Amino acid sequence: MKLGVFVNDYKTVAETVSRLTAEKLGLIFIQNGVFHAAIKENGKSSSLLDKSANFYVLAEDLATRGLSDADVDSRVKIVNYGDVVDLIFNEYEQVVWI
Amino acid sequence: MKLGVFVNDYKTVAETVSRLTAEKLGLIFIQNGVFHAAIKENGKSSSLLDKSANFYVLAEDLATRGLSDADVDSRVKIVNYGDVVDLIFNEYEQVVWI
Amino acid sequence: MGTLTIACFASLVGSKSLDFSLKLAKAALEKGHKVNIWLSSNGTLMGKANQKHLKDYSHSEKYVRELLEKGAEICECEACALARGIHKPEAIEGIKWDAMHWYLAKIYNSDRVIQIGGE
Amino acid sequence: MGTLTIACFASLVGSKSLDFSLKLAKAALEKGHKVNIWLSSNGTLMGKANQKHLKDYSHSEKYVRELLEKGAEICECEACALARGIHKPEAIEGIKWDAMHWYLAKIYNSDRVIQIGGE
Amino acid sequence: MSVIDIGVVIQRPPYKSETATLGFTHAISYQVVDIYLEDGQGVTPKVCLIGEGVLNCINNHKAMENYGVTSIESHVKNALLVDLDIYVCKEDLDRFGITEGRLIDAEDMGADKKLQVVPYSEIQKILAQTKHILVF
Amino acid sequence: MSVIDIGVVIQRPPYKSETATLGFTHAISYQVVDIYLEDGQGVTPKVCLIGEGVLNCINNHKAMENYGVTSIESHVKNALLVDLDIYVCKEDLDRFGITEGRLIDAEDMGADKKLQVVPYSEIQKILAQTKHILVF
Repeated sequence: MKLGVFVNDYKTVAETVSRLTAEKLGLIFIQNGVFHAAIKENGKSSSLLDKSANFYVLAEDLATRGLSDADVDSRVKIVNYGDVVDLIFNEYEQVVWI
Repeated sequence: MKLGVFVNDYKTVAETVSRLTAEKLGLIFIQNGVFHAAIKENGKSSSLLDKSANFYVLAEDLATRGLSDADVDSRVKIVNYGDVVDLIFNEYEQVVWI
Repeated sequence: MGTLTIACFASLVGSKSLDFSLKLAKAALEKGHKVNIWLSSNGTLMGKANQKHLKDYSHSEKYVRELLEKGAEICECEACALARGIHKPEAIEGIKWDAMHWYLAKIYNSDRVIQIGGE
Repeated sequence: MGTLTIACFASLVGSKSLDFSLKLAKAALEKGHKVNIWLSSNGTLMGKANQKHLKDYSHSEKYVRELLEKGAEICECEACALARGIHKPEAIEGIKWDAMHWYLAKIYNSDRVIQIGGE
Repeated sequence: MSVIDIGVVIQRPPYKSETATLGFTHAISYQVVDIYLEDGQGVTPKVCLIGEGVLNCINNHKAMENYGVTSIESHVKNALLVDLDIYVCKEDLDRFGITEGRLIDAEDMGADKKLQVVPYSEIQKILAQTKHILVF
Repeated sequence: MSVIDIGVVIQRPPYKSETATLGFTHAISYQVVDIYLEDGQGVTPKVCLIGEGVLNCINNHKAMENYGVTSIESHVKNALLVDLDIYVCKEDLDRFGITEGRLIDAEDMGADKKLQVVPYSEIQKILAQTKHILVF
């Protein structure tokens, strides 16, 4: 299973996403999901980044919220819409929005 | 402060509601908030019921979900819409929806 | 008897929050209270006449007309409605169109206010 | 090149999820993929023509017309639209009206599907 | 020319939003999808209830009486009547203390299928074998 | 003939929904409420950002560039320009690691007011003194 997951919110989605597993898993942080990539809560990165997965964050949704590349955890790759299309078609087979 | 709180969802609202305090606090469980009154998670009642507050649950929203009076925790009073109006006007001064 | 102002930001079809608002309004009117309703965000969909009543969906038009008859004042946010392509001539007759300060003024003159979010 | 079907259940005004759907659709079309869009729930508001573009609100009409020109197939759920008081003659020209099996059939013929929820 | 499986995951609780309802109605519509497909083609939804989604399957809903809308219980029964597989996460049922006796069934309507209570690991296996997954 | 305080609590994060935006615009509209009130009457919103709501006040939003909509940053600045008190929960800022240097201000536009970072207990006291509370 090659599963791409659009993580679109911050606090409300963590439980569902934390249960997911797949042979190949990709978390794409968009909308308020970008805070998982850019905010350390109580000094700790989001626990989602501890998953065995590839991580991506949408540049536009970072900038919209006043966040910059420097805020992004080093495990997360910054992508644009064109990159997202390529991820969907080339890297993952099933894609879900959570 | 006499604060009435409409708790309208289940898992997503617990953090916000747990922080609330008031001299007189009332939690009115409606919509999916009714699960706080009627479901024991891992055998334990909702932690919201441990707050120092008065608890109410809307009968219609219980019945809509297949829950009955027998499911409701003994600390929670079952009310109808008319009762809710009276609570708003007679028991609480500020009313919020969370 | 008091005055209750209810704001609702949720759409009727797709959410039971607007149903709740309407039922609460009706119960308050029946107890002799005065009721104002402010519709904002997707709540402005309620002002759209000619909703088709399908069994899978909540239906407001009849309910709203009943509240108006019982004396409720209902107002929807003009900007929110226009942004959704809802224009005044399409609205249910008797629903006012105004801006946020209408709501704030009603709050000033209310004994109780309950604002129902859209999420 | 592949086929991408995007379903969107969120309303444009009031949510950035439909903005996301439209931007993703555009990016996919520009890379030569075929795109289908299924609008359900409050997403059916997108089919309402004559949206006023206010600075505080997302605006879809122009964007949608551009996607249609680039060859995207867009269909909205007739029942969801009617329940909201949106009737076929009000819809943006070129948007299809159909039921859920249209979406399932597009899923059958798609390489990738992304369903974007309304909450 | 073949039939594909799709996953229909319902993770939202009932009624506050229409999300869960739309999950069931979208799944049920598989019955008429052949209108738009060729002979031998088809779509088979595998409905999976996880997390708060399992709260949809407590029986005895009074939604028509209280809200004038078709209950989710009716949608579940219809789904069973049209032979859909509906899997309910055992761990989540246990967590919320929902016993099997309280689950919706459609025996009275003559359905052969029942809700299938299975561990989360089983749901993961089922989803891994689908071509696409829709999350409600 | 008096002015009442109302609490405007913003607890949702920015942009995914319009909730936070509507909190600020509703508060700002206090400026023209006198159209519908009598002389001497008025409404003073006390804007309180708590929980994920504090994520709204990181500066340098690019919402107009990316989405063609007025940024929440502009709304915050406008709110400060019209002399609204905006209280931001210190514990939540600390929890999310947002330092004071990253907070929106409207000094460049000549505002006298700044965002006021205060403990949660202070926000509770402020809200207790309002007549009504609107939660966004």
